[in-house]
Amino acid sequence: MSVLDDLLLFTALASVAIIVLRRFAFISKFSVVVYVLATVLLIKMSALGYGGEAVYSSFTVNVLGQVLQWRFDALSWFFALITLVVALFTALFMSGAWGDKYRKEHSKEAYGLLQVALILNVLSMLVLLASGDLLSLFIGWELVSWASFMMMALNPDKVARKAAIKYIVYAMAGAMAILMAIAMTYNMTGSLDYVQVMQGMAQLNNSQIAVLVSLYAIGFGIKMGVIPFHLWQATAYAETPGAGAVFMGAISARMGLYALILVIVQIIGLTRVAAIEIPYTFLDMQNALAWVGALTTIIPTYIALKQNDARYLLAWHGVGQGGYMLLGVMIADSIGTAGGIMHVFNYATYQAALFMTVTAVIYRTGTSNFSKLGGLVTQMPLTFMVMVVSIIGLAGIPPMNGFVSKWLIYRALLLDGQPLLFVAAVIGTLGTILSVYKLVHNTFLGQLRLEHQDVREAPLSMLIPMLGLAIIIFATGVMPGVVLDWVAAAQIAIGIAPVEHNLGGIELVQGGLNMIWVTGVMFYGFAVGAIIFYFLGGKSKHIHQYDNYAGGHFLTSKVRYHYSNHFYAGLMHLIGGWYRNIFIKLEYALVSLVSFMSQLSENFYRSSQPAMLVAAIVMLALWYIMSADGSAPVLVQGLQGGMSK
Amino acid sequence: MPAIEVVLYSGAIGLSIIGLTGLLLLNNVFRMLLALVILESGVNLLLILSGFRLAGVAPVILPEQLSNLSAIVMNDPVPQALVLTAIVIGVGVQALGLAMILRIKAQYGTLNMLKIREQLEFDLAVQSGVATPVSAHSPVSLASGRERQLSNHKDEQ
Amino acid sequence: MDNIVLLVVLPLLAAFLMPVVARSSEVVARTLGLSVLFISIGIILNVWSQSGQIDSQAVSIVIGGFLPPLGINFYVDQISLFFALAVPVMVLLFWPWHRATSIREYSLMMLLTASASGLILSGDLFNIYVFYELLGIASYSLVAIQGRVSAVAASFRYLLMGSVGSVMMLLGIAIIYTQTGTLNLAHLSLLAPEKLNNMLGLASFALILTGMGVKAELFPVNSWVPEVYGSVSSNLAALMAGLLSKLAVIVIVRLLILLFPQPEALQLMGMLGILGVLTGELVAWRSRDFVRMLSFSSIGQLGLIFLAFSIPGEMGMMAGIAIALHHMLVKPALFMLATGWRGAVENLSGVARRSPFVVLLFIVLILSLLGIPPLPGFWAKYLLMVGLSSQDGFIYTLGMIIVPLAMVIEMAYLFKIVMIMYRKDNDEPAVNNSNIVDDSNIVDDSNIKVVQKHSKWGLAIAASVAAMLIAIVLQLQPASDKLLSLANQLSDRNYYISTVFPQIHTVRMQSIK
Amino acid sequence: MTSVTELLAELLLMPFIAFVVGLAMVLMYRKIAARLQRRIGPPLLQPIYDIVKLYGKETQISHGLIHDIGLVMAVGGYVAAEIFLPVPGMDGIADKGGIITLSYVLMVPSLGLALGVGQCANPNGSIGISRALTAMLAYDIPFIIVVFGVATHYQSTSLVGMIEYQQIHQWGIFEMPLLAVAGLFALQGMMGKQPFEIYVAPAEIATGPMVEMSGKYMGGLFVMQTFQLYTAGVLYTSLFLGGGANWFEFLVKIFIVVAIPMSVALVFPRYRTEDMVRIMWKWPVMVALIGIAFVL
Repeated sequence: MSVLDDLLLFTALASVAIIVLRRFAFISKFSVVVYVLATVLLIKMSALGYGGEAVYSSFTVNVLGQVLQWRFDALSWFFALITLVVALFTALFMSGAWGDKYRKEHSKEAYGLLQVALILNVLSMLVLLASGDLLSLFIGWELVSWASFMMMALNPDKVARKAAIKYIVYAMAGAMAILMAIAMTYNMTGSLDYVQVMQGMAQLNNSQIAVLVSLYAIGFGIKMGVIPFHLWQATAYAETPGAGAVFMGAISARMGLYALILVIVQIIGLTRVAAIEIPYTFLDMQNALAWVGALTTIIPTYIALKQNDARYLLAWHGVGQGGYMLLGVMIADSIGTAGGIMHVFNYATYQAALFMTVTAVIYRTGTSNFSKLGGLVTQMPLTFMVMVVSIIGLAGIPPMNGFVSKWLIYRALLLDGQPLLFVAAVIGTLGTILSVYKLVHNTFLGQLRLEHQDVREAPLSMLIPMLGLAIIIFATGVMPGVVLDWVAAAQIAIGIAPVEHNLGGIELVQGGLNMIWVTGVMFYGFAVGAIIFYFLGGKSKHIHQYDNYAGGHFLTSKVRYHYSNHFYAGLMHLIGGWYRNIFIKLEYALVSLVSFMSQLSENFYRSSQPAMLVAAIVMLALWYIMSADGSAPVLVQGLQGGMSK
Repeated sequence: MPAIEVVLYSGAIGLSIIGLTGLLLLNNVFRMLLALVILESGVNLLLILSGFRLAGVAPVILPEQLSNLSAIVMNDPVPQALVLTAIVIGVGVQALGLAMILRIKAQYGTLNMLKIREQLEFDLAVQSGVATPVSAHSPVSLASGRERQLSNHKDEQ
Repeated sequence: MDNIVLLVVLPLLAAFLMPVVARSSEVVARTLGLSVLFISIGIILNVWSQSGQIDSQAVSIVIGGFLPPLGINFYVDQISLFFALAVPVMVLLFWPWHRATSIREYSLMMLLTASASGLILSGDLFNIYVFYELLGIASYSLVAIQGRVSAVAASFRYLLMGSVGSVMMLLGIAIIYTQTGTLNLAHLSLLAPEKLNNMLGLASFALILTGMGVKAELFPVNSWVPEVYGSVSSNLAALMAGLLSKLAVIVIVRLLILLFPQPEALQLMGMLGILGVLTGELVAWRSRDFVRMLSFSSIGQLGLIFLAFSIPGEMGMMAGIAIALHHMLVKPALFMLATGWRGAVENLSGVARRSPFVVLLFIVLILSLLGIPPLPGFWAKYLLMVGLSSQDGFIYTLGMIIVPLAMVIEMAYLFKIVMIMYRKDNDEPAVNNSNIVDDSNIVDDSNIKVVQKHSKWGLAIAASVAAMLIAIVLQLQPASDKLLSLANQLSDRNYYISTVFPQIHTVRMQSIK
Repeated sequence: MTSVTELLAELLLMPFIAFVVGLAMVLMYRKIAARLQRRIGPPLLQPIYDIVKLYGKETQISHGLIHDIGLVMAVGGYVAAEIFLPVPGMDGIADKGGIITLSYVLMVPSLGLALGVGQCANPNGSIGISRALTAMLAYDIPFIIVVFGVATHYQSTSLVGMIEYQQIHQWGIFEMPLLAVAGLFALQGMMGKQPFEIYVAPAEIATGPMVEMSGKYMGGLFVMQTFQLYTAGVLYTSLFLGGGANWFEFLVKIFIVVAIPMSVALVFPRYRTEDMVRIMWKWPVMVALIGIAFVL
């Protein structure tokens, strides 16, 4: 029994236990303990994070001539760590007040099912991460898809249900693309074992690689929600019940990135991908994928800008941030890949924290609609603080961790000489800044609504995980070396030169980054600013939140006095016309096409005269036979010969 | 090929074509059944002909013929057996079909294949609750001609 | 071993005896039918247990004392024995218990059993034709006997199509006979590479495919499927979709392997399979009625099977058998669930709360149908995909593209139902369901009730199928070995020939002409 | 390696120098404005008087903690930025950041101001912030393209490295004239000068971020403005004008750099937000992209 066996077995048993015990009140505490123990088991494998040997599971299955096996390497360990930590925080978050309210509002069963969905998601993700060959990868992949579907389907709302079904259709399409690719891989390389496939890839020609890469990229890309498969994700994640959204938003879609790194970077190898020229463009395939990543950062981010609901805004950002990861990985040098992989960790922390803050706001106010919020900072200061920390991370502004990974990506793009991609990434970041400000402004700043006067700070059980995550965001921002260690180990595992780093960041001859210094200087600056502000000049007078004036008139609190609707009016004047819902229309067109084909087929079945069909098939067969090699005369002769015998 | 064989073959093929054409073009179910009968006859004839020898005798070997077996031209018995079975089965199926036609005529009041199909589809839709049953009092345009049939249908129940 | 023949004889006898006996004693007649089925099962189990070598050694049973190719024979190998077992078992499972009035139906069921067993065991084309026709008559009548006039109309359309099909099949057999002068499969198989490996052989295959394809729900001779399944009881639909279609497929595949070595034959079948998958799944996607959806999904699945069998080599054979067996398990189970869920899918709103267990069962079944790992359906689909991708050629590439698309469409409509089942906001059926006729009262047209309850028997079948699926997952390795040996035996021509003609080298094959 | 005392000196001195120089720039701006409008202009110490006056005001309305913290962030962010900007003789810490870090540190003041103004709960302030952020989106894109071109050209993201390169070879403005022009354009927006000062909107105080800023809050913003001018000047000088070998050269350069946008600003009216975005995304971006094509 290896530690990996322990981990998988433990999680599987825990899933069973949680399924059985789901209706009991202690289930929330129980699940927290489960995730703690699972994390401990994972930490027992922590040698992986520092360049240790891969851990193999002793459990294998022989089926149809394939040996299914499971193993953990540094990359899997890194992703598993994120998964378990996020799951732990989610479980903590839902164990207290939030869970009680959810139980009351829905039912014990509903809460139990949420716990079940969470553990099943974790289990399936671990199985996916542990996969040791393409077939077990596919099995894990499908398990993850369906576990996610279960999580999404827990919300009985109509919108949520529609989103869930849309998700699962997309996921199925992706899975089918992967299955196609796996079948082709098997026939081309004669094996599905990673090592043997890797060797087999060397013998393939470029067009074969191109087909494989496109299919894998489509399959994994759908899960990541990259352009043009981004439509399902935001609604599905946003509509997942509160704590579920924390988990889903933070890590679920990243499984796509894991598989993509594993298959396209590690197994196929980016040098092969880069060797494929795409006809009629100046791009090679690697660049094309990088561009997909870049577009994924831009388009969903600007869709997020238009959202009027905090959950949707965050979920759309989730889609957009996935683009950075893809972009980073596709730069294919050690810095860019490090940035892409590290962004998974950073993103998971701040996205989880952000969803938690929004869930806390919903918990207290009952809504996440921007038009119905505002001014909550006085009521929920700690939640606000967590949100600010997280949005600084999300926007990629120092000193939070999001900056480090983005810096790495920018730096790699600079070194690589990719101006347009660089600009695209920056456009994405700027859009992020705009929309996160909208998020924090419309929720916490501005005028407090009258009905929210009695709102209190989020309960402690929700605050603790939120603050914990905020601390992680800041700490890994100041000391990115901690995460970069793991990232470097993962890079070795996928066959890329590890990034040269130290505790504070990376050292480069042509301009490095030392976050400890950056943070130090920034806080020094703030200190100077604070001295200038607090110790100079007269004492300021704090006035009540409602003490406002407009055009010389003092206002009462009853007057709505909060600028939240159509927030970026000026910008929208200009770019509003660019939102053409092209992808929605494309999707609709596709559905219409299927519908049209379906009607066509239905008409065939409906209007068919039996004899006509038989005649048709006979004629078809005869025509086919005759046209096969132009042997109509042969047929006639054969008939005559046969008859005259 | 002797002239008589040509005639026979053309007859068989002609019958098949008549049958197939009838099945394709006719709408009356009874006529369709008849066309099927003709088609079957054509094919059966074709089958018989495949084992037919112009100067052949019945495939029975008499003791006196044992000496010069190769000199005798015999008709092939296997196709005949096959056709015999086919005819029997064909008759059975045709009888079954005829019985069904009677029942259909009694219930739907029509022998037109298109109308039967339309009514069948409608019935299935009504049974499954996808379509609403047409009331005898609904406007003719809505019922699109089914109204009469349906009321017949109801009356018979 | 020789009492395998009883599998055909006893039910046939019972079929004719039952109406006669029923005149004196109905109870005896009823027990007669059931006991024959039990005896059949007993015989096969006996054969299976006695001759453990059936796994490795097929047997040819000569009937009437004449040796093939002159005499007729039954060919018993793993797959035919399996199907011969499946016939009485499934007939028993879907026995029309509730229709106490009709001894005729029992008799027809026996006829169906006899002809189905005969079809799968027969070793010559002539008997295959005869049993196929008998099977046709039995099934037309069974459909027509369902009571409602819509069933009669559907049955008539089925009959018309089936008869034209069998005429075509007869024509195909005639061509083969003129070319080779024999109808024994083993003998034909010996002669085929020489005499049937031409355009004429291909034409005869096309004709036979058309004829058999009617039962096998082959595109485009399958337009009867939705009408018939929609108008008959779920039991019969389950039997037809689950068993009869597979029987026809297996016979077609056997003929294909033994008689038609042309790659064009495979391609023709593959093309029709692809069209079947595509049209079936597309129409199912638009269907608003549960049974109709299942019917079209069945057409799609049969298309998959044809496509799988059209892949040359062992992989295709394995894929075909796997999908066929899997569908044979799952589709009847789904039809059994349809006993309580007939009618518009909109009416299923909120059933998940009323019967969560059944819905869970349904989800397991459709997940396997869709091929979600690690359920057995996935392995079948995996084999299909690997097989398809191993072949060059337009049809296989097209299949490679169409099959995943069809799966996505299938997923979409199946899960649309699941979501409707879990709907909470609208527990009232959206569509007027006063027209839904319960299965159990199907005899009387006027007896219209709103009953949405599953028969316990049907639920038990569905549950045991789901349990079997999970058991297969736990026993993947033995299952895949078994599949491999089935495929090997089915695809080996020489093995067939040497089984029927053990003295192949000594006996001089003399042509009748 | 810099010693501790040097570091301390840098930390203390650099912001202070920036403040003093920035004050002078403010004075210069007002003098230029006065000259153009045929006035005499304010006396030498007027900028410092203004700040002292504002700090000394009696009415200082705070709308809450975030209002204060926002201002601290705004000023503090610039203070940090000054330390990352190399000046003659003091570039020990500048090495730790680099141009990318600096561009992002420069967003901190905007964010701080935005948070502070948001807390004021005045929709006019929020409108101003929405415009300010939009403006940032507008000028940052050409700016970042310029940064990219420059960094690619010098093969470094370190400002210190860039200056060294220029002092050895040639000034960036001669090697990359197009990028320099685009950079100047972006600078105009970055400084919030006409025609790109819609978000400040000094003419209609009711719709700017400053609407709720009184007393030392306004004073803080004045301080911030001095830093802003200084930052813009030094940044551009470092990128294109070879920094400064000595303080005299350095100061001359940064004053000239700042004087150009100021002079431009005084003869232009104001663009609407969307017009600003449009013009920023059109001309400077185009010029910068052509410039990059030359660099690559």
